[in-house]
Amino acid sequence: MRRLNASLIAGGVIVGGIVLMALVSFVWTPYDATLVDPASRLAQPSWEHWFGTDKFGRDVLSQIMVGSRTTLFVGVVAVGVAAVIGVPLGVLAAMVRRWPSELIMRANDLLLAFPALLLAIMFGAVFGASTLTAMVAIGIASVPSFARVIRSGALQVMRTEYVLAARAAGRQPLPIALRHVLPNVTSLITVQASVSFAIAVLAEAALSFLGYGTPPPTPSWGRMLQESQEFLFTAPRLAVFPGVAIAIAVLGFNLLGDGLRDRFDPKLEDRR
Amino acid sequence: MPDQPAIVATDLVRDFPRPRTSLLTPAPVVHALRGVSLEVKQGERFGIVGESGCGKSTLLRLIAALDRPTSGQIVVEGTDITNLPERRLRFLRENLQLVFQDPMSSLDPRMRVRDIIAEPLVVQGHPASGARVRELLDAVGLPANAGERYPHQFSGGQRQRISIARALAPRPRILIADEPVSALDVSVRAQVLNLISDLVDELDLTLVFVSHDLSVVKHVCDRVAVMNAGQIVETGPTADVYAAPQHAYTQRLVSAIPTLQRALSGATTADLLSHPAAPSKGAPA
Amino acid sequence: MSAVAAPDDVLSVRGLNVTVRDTVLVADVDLTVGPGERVGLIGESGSGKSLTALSILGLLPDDVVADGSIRLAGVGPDLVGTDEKTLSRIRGRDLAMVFQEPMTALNPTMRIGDQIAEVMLIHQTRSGRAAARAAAAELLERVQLPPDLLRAYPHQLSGGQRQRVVLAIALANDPALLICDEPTTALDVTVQALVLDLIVSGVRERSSALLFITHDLAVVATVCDRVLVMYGGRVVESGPITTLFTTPRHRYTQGLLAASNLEPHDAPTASDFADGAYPDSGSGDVAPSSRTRSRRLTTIPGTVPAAGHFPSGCVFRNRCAHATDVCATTPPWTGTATHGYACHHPAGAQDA
Amino acid sequence: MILRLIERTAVLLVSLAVSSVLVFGFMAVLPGDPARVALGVNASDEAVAELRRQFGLDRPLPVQYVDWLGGLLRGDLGTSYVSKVAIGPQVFDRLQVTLILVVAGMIIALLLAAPAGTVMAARHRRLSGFALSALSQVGVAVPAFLAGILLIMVFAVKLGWLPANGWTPPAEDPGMFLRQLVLPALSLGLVQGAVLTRYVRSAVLDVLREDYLRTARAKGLRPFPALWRHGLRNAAVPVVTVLGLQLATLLIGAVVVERVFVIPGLGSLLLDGVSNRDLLLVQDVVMVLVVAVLLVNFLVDLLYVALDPRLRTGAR
Repeated sequence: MRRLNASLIAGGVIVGGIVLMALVSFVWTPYDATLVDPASRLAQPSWEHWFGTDKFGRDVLSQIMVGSRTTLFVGVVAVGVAAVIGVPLGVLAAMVRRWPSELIMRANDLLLAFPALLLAIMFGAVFGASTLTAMVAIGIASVPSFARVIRSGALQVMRTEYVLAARAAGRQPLPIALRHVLPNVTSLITVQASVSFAIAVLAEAALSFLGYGTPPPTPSWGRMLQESQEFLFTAPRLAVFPGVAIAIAVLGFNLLGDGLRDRFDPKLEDRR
Repeated sequence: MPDQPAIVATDLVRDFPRPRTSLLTPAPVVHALRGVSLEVKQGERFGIVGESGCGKSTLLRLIAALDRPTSGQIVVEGTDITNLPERRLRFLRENLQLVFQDPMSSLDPRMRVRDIIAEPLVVQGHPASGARVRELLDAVGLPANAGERYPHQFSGGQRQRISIARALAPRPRILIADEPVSALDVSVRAQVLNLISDLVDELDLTLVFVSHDLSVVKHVCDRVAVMNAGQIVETGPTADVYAAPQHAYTQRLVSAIPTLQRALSGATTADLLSHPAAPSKGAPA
Repeated sequence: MSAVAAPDDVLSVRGLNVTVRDTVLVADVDLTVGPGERVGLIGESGSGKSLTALSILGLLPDDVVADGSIRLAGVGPDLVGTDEKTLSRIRGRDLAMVFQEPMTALNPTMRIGDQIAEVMLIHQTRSGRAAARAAAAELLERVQLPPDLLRAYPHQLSGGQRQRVVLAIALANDPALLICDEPTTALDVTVQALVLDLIVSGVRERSSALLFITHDLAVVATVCDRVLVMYGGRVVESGPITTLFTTPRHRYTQGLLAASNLEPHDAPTASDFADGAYPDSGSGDVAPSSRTRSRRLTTIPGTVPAAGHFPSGCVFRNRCAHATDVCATTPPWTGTATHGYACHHPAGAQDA
Repeated sequence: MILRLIERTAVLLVSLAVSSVLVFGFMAVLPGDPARVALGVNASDEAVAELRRQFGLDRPLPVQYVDWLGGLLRGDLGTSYVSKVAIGPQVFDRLQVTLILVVAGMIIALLLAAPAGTVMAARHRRLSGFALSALSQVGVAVPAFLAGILLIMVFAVKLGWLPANGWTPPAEDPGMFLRQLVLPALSLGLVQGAVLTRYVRSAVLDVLREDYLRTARAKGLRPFPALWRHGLRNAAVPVVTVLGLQLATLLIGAVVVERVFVIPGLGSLLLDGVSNRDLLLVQDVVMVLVVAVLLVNFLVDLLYVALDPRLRTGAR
């Protein structure tokens, strides 16, 4: 369509690259990511260890590769949770009468007062920190933005004359939601999923950094960063590699979201 | 019963509550309709004319049972639909169909044209055969392969044809057209007006045609109701209402319509504001 | 197109082209407006009439480019290619515009009075804030709005009232030329009547010239002295209102007049079409019964192509029943600068 | 307008009430016994029972809730089950630190975002706009704690200009306070600034497309004055909404930055509470954070009304 959409391509390439890296890590990594090798602690990058090794002598590249699985897994589950709750909520809020809709959105707003980090820490305090609590907490915290975006899109659809025509033909609310509203907000869902994914990656990294995310020994970019902190003066590269990995992943999903938005909404095309 | 009227509305009132603006005064109410009564005969071409906010869209929604009146009664083909639940409105959903104003918003952009046209059939459990869709496409002057395409591949006029095909799918007896040509270019408007006229004749439909443009209504309809501020101020044969409006509002409306004939015989903008007793008064103010 | 503009023309546009990337939206438009003259520009969607207006004002969207020549009396340089600084001194003072959509044309967070006064303060046509405010009140009165609206915000006004405020802003500095782009299309017919009358009396009082853009033939006939018909980015015919609307020469003008004629078919303009010169091929109508025969309108077959998809040569030839091979070449302009047409097979000629 | 104020206040109060129930319910009902949690699995039943009695945990939950809420309203946050110290003073000390950090971060973010976003929008078709836009995308992708680590690496480790971490109260040593504030405030501000820049850009782009801006140009205003006089206030309306949400994010985001820079803020108190299994402390800190977020949203709503006359005066 029209012009080359640079954001979409760049975002797609980055996200595709990360997914590929995660897939490859299942069948091959340079070393076992959890293999402790006291002989080569804090090794400089070299032909044997491209990104060097950490304080236990684990290969940093292998950890980054396996860590991408954690990142993607947490992102997929969190976005899944947010979409599964947020999308129906948003569509419902757009289709019901004024006051139930108002109630849904107020509850939604209230949830905004509990950001992902806070929820995850609360969950961690109560259930103990784990990947699962992190994912669920990030997912729930992402519900409000999903519901909000989908509601405003669904409201627009509900105001169209084709929905009026469908009602005049005798369509019931549920089929209208499924046949007309959902297909016309899919673009919004995709964009929001992409943006939420970026936020989930950030939140997972922050949680692991604090020790409330993925517990050891499963590699995680956020925890790698946290472990690197004591070597900031001696081996700063330990912070650089996972840091860059996080930033690139977030950048990729954000660009993908922007690109998709431009693609779906030609009006906004020149916003880049 | 061939003699029973197609639509009878009695004393329709529809109020919309607005959000409160003050603690001391009660929540304001918009009186969209303030007691509207009308009767549309079988096979008639009935026009409703009025400016924005006069309540004509609200009236249409009530007739199509897409909204409920605050009070009053609507009878369609002898059945009181005023408080019928949706599940008992099947006869209405088959016999009364609508064509809307905005060719951009009236077709679901995610559906193929054939699915759009077949939707009313599918909803009512009729077999939505390809043959019927092709027949409908043909009736509105679109090629058979149009069914495979999506709405954005059509021009405004063609989209209105698709809308009309969808409305005709369940073989309705009443067609309600809400400003069907207002968004179209003049050269395309004539085509769509012809199409509606021809189909109404061919299929023996009752037509309710709503427009802000009295000239168009005059061309299409036998009888017209003029609406203003939620009420019908005047009803009568279109030619009479146009030539000799009785109500002050209708007089103002008729005189405000610029026409080529009047302009070419010397009417100025000042004449649009004067009353129609002397339609071509000549000298500029 | 060898016409020479009269030296005292307020506006003189020569060979205007407007393009976006590789698509030509307006081609070779010539247009003059004399002092105090009211000129109409009519056309359907995609005809390029609004772009022509925006070119004159120098407010085309970013990637849309105009070339040719646009001159305004009393202003030195050609408006095409002039720097923003010079243009901004002309806009709002010598050249003013009323846009189509009154609901969004005013700043929602600024009071009406400030918005009217601003245009006088920018160009320093009133000495100081107080004088500008007093003038704003007076301008409001001229468009029949009460002075207490000065303190109101736009959302408190109806569409018609807002359009009158926009008109007051446009007329504030007594411009030499007022351009109105579909100023009443978004308004109800009774409101339209008032706004049209205010526009006409406004320009008449100031002896300003008016360029009035619309798709509505009846409106243009009521408001203007002279009219240009645009189709597919070109001026296809121009002339005095009465002549052009009673004896159109271009086949498009002829078709447009017939299609918009909702009166019973005894009007003179339609007689040309009664013989079925326009087979209504595109509309696929069912056979008309005797009852509707009187109701049938004459139509132009097909639809207006999207921008950039008009045929080469005569832009109307793919919808024209009279088109022949020669129409593949661009028809030359026949007549004078203010009265003529561009058609190989004009109506009223022998072969019609 | 008064009605709106009353409505907003009512929404605030209901939200506060509901969220207090949520926080209390979540901490009190789900995990089981806070006394057991505080003392650990190996504690004797007698010790647990004693603790329960001491802190009134043997009372019915609604009573405990009302007691807790009443305390909150009086500014009394109760006594820690673990350290047996009053929680209130700690929380308010730490809150001050976090607020200083967040406000400093927000000021940096605003100073960065308002001009950068506007320039990006005004020049979005030129190279300079594109370059700024790309830069802001990268900024958005960097989490605050990573920015913190990078800033430490450059300014503390490599250049040695500023301390790598620590916190000194302003009353004690204003110079040191400022020196230690720079890097954490920057790491919060730069990242939030990048996010905010995107919103400012899109709000200004929206405004640039508005008809009234074309009207302003048609009056004879040149592009920049037109945007300045007619655009900025209108663009501010959507940006203010985001600002509210951002402040909320920033309050929580400060938790991580406090960890990076070893700052004794509310975040580190919360984390300490969690690791010490001090459930009442966690409950209090969470509630204080939620109250702060709700208050910010309330203020944003009022700011809205000040910015947009459509919300002040009813339609005709």
